[in-house]
Amino acid sequence: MNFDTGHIAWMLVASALVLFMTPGLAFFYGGLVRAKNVVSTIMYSFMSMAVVSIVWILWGYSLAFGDSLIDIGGSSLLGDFKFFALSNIGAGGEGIPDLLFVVFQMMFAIITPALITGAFAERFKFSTYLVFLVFWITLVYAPICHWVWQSDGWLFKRGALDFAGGTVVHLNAGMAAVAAAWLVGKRRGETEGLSAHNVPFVVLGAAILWFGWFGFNAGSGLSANFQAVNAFLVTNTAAAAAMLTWTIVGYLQTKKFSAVGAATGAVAGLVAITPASGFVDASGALAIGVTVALVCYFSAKFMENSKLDDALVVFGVHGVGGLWGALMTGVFALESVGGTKGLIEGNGAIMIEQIIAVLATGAYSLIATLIILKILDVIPGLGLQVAEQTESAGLDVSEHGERGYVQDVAD
Amino acid sequence: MNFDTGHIAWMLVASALVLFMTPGLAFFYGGLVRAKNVVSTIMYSFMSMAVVSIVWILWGYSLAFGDSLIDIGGSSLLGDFKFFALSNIGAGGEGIPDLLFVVFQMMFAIITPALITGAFAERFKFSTYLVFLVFWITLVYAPICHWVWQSDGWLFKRGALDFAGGTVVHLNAGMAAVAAAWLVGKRRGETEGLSAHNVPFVVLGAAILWFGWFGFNAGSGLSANFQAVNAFLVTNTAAAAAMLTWTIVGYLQTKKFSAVGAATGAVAGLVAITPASGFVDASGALAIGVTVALVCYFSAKFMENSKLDDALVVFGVHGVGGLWGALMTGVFALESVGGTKGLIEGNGAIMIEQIIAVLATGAYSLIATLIILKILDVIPGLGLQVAEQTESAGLDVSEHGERGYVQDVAD
Amino acid sequence: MNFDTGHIAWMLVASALVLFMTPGLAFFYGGLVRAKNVVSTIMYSFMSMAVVSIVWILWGYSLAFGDSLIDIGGSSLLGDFKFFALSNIGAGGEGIPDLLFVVFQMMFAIITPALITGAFAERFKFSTYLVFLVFWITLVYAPICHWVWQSDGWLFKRGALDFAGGTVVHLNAGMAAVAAAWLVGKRRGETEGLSAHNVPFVVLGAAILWFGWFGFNAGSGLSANFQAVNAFLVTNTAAAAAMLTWTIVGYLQTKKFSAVGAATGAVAGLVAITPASGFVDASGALAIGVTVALVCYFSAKFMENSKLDDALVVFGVHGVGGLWGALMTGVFALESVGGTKGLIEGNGAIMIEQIIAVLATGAYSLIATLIILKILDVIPGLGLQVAEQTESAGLDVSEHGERGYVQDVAD
Amino acid sequence: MVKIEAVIRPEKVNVVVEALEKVGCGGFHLLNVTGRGNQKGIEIFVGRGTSSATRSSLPKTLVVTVVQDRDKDKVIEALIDANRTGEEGRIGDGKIFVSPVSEVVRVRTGEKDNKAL
Amino acid sequence: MVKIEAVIRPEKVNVVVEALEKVGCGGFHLLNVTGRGNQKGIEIFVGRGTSSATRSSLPKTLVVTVVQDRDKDKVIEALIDANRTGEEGRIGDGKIFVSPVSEVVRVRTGEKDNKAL
Amino acid sequence: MVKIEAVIRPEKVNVVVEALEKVGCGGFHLLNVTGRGNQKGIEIFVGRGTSSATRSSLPKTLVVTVVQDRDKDKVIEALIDANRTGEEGRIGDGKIFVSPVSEVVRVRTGEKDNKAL
Ligand SMILES: Nc1ncnc2c1ncn2[C@@H]1O[C@H](COP(=O)(O)OP(=O)(O)O)[C@@H](O)[C@H]1O
Ligand SMILES: Nc1ncnc2c1ncn2[C@@H]1O[C@H](COP(=O)(O)OP(=O)(O)O)[C@@H](O)[C@H]1O
Ligand SMILES: Nc1ncnc2c1ncn2[C@@H]1O[C@H](COP(=O)(O)OP(=O)(O)O)[C@@H](O)[C@H]1O
Repeated sequence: MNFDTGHIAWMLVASALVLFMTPGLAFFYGGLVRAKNVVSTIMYSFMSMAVVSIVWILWGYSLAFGDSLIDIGGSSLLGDFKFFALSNIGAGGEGIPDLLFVVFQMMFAIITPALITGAFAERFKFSTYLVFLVFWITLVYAPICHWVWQSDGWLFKRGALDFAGGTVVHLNAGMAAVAAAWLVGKRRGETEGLSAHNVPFVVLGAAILWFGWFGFNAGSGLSANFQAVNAFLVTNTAAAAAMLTWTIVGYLQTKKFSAVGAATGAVAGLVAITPASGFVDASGALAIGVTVALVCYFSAKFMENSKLDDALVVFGVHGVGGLWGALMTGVFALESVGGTKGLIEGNGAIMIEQIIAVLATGAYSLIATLIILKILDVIPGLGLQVAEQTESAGLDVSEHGERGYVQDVAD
Repeated sequence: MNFDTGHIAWMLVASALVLFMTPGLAFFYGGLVRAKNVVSTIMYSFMSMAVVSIVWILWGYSLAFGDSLIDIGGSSLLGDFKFFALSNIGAGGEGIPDLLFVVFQMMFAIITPALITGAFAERFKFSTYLVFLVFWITLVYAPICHWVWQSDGWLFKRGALDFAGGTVVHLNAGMAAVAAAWLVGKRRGETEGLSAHNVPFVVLGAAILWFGWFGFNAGSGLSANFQAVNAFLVTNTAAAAAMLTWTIVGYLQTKKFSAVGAATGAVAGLVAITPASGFVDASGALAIGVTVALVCYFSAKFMENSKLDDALVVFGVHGVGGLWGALMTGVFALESVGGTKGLIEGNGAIMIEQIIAVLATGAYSLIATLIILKILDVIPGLGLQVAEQTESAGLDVSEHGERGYVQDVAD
Repeated sequence: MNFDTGHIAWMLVASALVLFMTPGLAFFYGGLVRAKNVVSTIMYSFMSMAVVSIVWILWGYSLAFGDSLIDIGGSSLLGDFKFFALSNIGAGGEGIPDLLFVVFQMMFAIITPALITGAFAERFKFSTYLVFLVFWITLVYAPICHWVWQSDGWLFKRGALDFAGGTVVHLNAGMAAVAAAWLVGKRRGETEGLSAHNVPFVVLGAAILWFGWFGFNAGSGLSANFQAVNAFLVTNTAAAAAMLTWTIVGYLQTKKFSAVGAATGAVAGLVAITPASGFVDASGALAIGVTVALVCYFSAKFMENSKLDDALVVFGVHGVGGLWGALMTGVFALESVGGTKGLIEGNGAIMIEQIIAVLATGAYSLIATLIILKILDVIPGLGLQVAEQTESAGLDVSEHGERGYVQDVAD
Repeated sequence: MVKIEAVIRPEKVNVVVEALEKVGCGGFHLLNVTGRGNQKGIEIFVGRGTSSATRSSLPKTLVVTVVQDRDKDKVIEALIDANRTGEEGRIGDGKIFVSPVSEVVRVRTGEKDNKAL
Repeated sequence: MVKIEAVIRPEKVNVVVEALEKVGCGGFHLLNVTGRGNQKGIEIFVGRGTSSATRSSLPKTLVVTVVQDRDKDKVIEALIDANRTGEEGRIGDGKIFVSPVSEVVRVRTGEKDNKAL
Repeated sequence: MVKIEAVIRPEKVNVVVEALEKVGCGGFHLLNVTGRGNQKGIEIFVGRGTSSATRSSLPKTLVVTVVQDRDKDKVIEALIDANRTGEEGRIGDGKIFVSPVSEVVRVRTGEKDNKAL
């Protein structure tokens, strides 16, 4: 027990910041949908705070960070129940209390499934969603988290780099989004030509995400030290570069400066820098920010005409952005920053690890999410998509008994 | 003068977080009222930041944390004027500067009267409210704060547990709300069937409250240490458990998942864990969260049909929740966490103290608030409820000369 | 390399807080304009986060804090390119890493031009604005920052006091606002009788600004120490005093309690305390808060009838408030707080320095901004004011291809 | 058949709706409008709470109901009763406009005219 | 000329707009209203998700188009087609009101009546 | 009595209100509508700023005033004057519809018809 009050102070704040990202996401997504689904969309994110907080301290943390439950040749696939209901976590720790690590990691587990909800917004049954949250954290998030971040985890052991969650959080959510959009099915009625119902909310959400992301990335070293400062800077730099790139590319293509585009660009930059934030410097961040904006912009454009109704482009932004970030981490990693050389410093081997990590986590997330949803779909009383009337009247009224906005008068 | 920069860093942030809760409350309450009163409702909370900040540094802090002015057998009832206008507060302190304690406590004094405003929303005269703020902080908040948190205070001396303000803040506000709703009278016109005019604002407010509450509770130990980490965790756990419970109970009763209900549940959980956050562990927090949601849900339901027009259910959430939290602190306190055994560890005596604290603070708050309001009611030029026309046109236009939302066109 | 984790923790948070102020400003300004320009107004602030973040790390920081490039008798007018693209900034530093200073200062550079945008809101061409941002940071902000805060800077050497940016940020933005309002020209059509289209957004913005301002001022000492605590307290005190004063004066004049007025008062108080926050105590803050509210209130009132269409009263609040704050810093500085005596402690000389600083920075900002804008006006393809049709349809639709709010139905 | 349109105070909506139902008029719709008549406008702040202007128009609600000719008078009476403030009435109590309707169709059934009401 | 006003379900707006254009009616405007008819109201929470009330009125959209007399019937038919739910229709499918218009002016050109449509 | 309804550009509201008052028409109400005529729609982004669609309808304002028959022409003229853009007019300048009103009642006093205007 050798605590540093400065580290504790920073990690308390970082945890609060990451928690705050989830309502930020609720507004980012909530602003993008039609007004009749704003409450529903916000609730998807908001409820993750309730459900995942409980699952995490009961068994989620243990599955993710416990000792090896399933072991293949010294590499672990899943944690055991050592920390079930926070047992065996005392008041000890190095630098910060172990309990603070539990808390910080909890905030990551909360936001990840919330990210997925953009894919099935405006049509997913809320009761099923509550059940989905429990299973998804247990069967998808916790294992992948274990692979990548637990010292026994098989990807961690191979040496894959993921500082703050490019694969664990973003690629994972992005692939789960594909599974969800696919199985849930398209929104009924005309969905072309829809635009964000509340642009200020979109920007508010993006701003809160940006603000909270400092905790996400600069907290991932668990210390108030130089690496945290660097992570803070590269986070801001990539967000800025991607936002600017997206805005300009959008302008070149449409002659307009879309605020939704700018916000999306910023988020794409934040996604891509996430795995890299402990390994690259500001020039790497610039490169990552500019390229991810290009890659995601054209992904998003391409997805518009796709058959998959990924309503809020979760795959296009978090899937593709997480993938790109994971690969670019391998490219731009600097020994002087995070202790590992990247491709530009001549270490080609790291790229293999990054590719393996991307393939393994992406495929697992896709398949496991498909299976979970398929099962939920056939369980009587559950099912994925709401009834047609519910959907056309808006989920707010039908599922939540509320209307987002009520005027006083002729109402 | 033996400062720890880590403690200072954390407490600066905690103070900022608690200050931020008050605008959070403004949005929570502001979203719940009718659109024609949104500015008025927001202003009640927002102005507390202006008025109480000044009162606190002039005399509020001194009355709350000064040496004993009124003393009964070694137990103090009120602070003296030793710290009037911050005199006698130098640059000293243990761990953190004494001045930082003044600041941190100020933020609590700001939000407490703002909580009350939910009871008389949509009808209380704003000019009277400004006067009320000054008297209430002076005559109600400062004394109760002194009893519970000053080392000479009579409840503190008896050993009552209130880590972050279950009695001082929430029960106090809840009982004052009863007094206010009663004396101000009901809103005129039909008030049944009213629903929140802006659900996103309600969630935004609740999210900011949750975020800020980490400062509220985890800051109340004044240190960046293990106790702060534990307080952080139990705060989050109780909020999550209560939110989930409220949502599910609401669903069982109505077949809908109310977002306003979820937000209210979260706040109820936060209220109840407040006094306990330095004394219980996560399992206590789970128990407190689940039970407070049940208790407050049915209180809120019961209050709907009550004669008291407690417009935004302040008594039901903060009064009942604060009471429940104070009692449960006595039940679930663990020696290993906060140094005091609770009922479950066999210490029945603590329950007596908790009950005394609840009765004393609740009764004093109720009676003193009644007296203050009665006097303000009869002073010529003041008075409590606005004129009928003012009320029916909405307080925004009549009292504030503003409309919350103005469309560009036919307006 | 002698880092203190507490200082680092605080400065990481302070940086995040200051960054968060810019979206806060976006909402403060966004709520004040007409609904048809809300996206445009928000985008002006939001895009500064993208553009200035990049400019700052490439050359802005170096021009501001590099060694002397232009030197007159040992006093420097501009930094050199030593830190171009963050070269020569290693992992060193005293207390905090030098890189963290780069980050913290970046956040100031982001918000300053965003402040200006209130002057030309509802009519400034967005493409020109992007170019303007680059030039203004390079040619106006960086030099003034160098003069006042770099140890070689000529105003710093003379001994002018500006703790957190009264001249560098606020007076600078306020004078640039005059230049911009003047050159861009008035909004077309009727602009009298316009009122804020979304008062809750105005309050939300002001609240975020207040919250973030704790980082702005209490972070400007770069340490988690007593001075930071004092800066935190005086910041809150001045904001509260100014908000209360503005509200009461407004009430005396109009018999209404304007929420927009309260928010503006709070901002005026925050502006004025900015330069003083490391030098005065709470009584100085009270005096500054009360007086700046009076001064700015009547400036704002006076500006209403002025020929200059400073749409959101940037000069009235930031220009006048920054000026007043800079002068009052000289008046109320206490040796015991910041090491420098002010006028009330008999040091008249400091007033001379404050006046020189105000005149020099104000005049330079006005003239340099005029020149930049004049050039941008005549460059083919750029130009300052949008076409009349664009303006009357609203900039949201015309420049950004978006509408702030879209209802589902007859839309 | 006639269309009866009444401009009323927004705060009266519930009372009016009840009055209409009591008099047997179960079909109507409501709109938010802003209007001006003898009652001019409301004072709203402009600037920063530093001065106020009388905005041109007041928020009003428009109640629209199409009724059979023979119900016209009792509906108008009900509307007057529900909207007049006090004995004397106050400026801004509203106005009622009646105009002819030549055809009504119920989409669901295709029923026409009086049957569709 | 006649004015055709149809109260429709908000979610039908796009379908109705297409139907109108198909039938050659290129001029119309739309309004948000709330209404009540046989279909009474929607359940909305009051309080804190603890109980719900049937709000008095439903969100509806009003489509207004002024057409030449000879186009009246085909427009009405198009509106019925676009709005009837299923074979049987459902309560709340809406109503159509037709009323006379005596004059139309196109502001741009000053053209009048049928030419202005 | 006649009802004059004009679909105008929202940005013209103030000008129109002034024009109406100048011509002695002190009673009217305004509504937000969206409409389509020769002027089709506005380009608005869909997706993430990656492509735009022409939304079906444009925001317009509907001005409604009921006037005595003899005032009809001067009100129409005033509306044309206030709304025509430039010499030639521009697409989207709006349209005016006139229809008969059979009865007017002032709620406050019970006054009828021309007296109630
Ligand atoms: N001639 C009119 N045409 C259309 N609407 C009108 C007319 N006159 C009044 N109104 C509407 O009726 C409302 C009430 O009218 P007002 O003249 O203020 O009432 P009162 O007759 O009681 O003084 C006005 O706000 C306006 O919306
Ligand atoms: N007499 C009426 N006058 C005005 N609007 C009406 C009238 N009757 C119905 N409406 C409008 O039409 C909508 C549909 O009417 P409703 O009676 O529910 O349909 P249905 O005839 O299919 O049962 C209502 O919500 C209301 O807005
Ligand atoms: N036949 C109509 N019925 C109802 N509203 C109409 C009709 N024609 C046009 N409008 C309304 O008038 C507005 C202006 O019409 P538009 O044809 O664009 O003008 P212009 O005749 O100057 O080209 C439209 O946006 C629509 O709201």
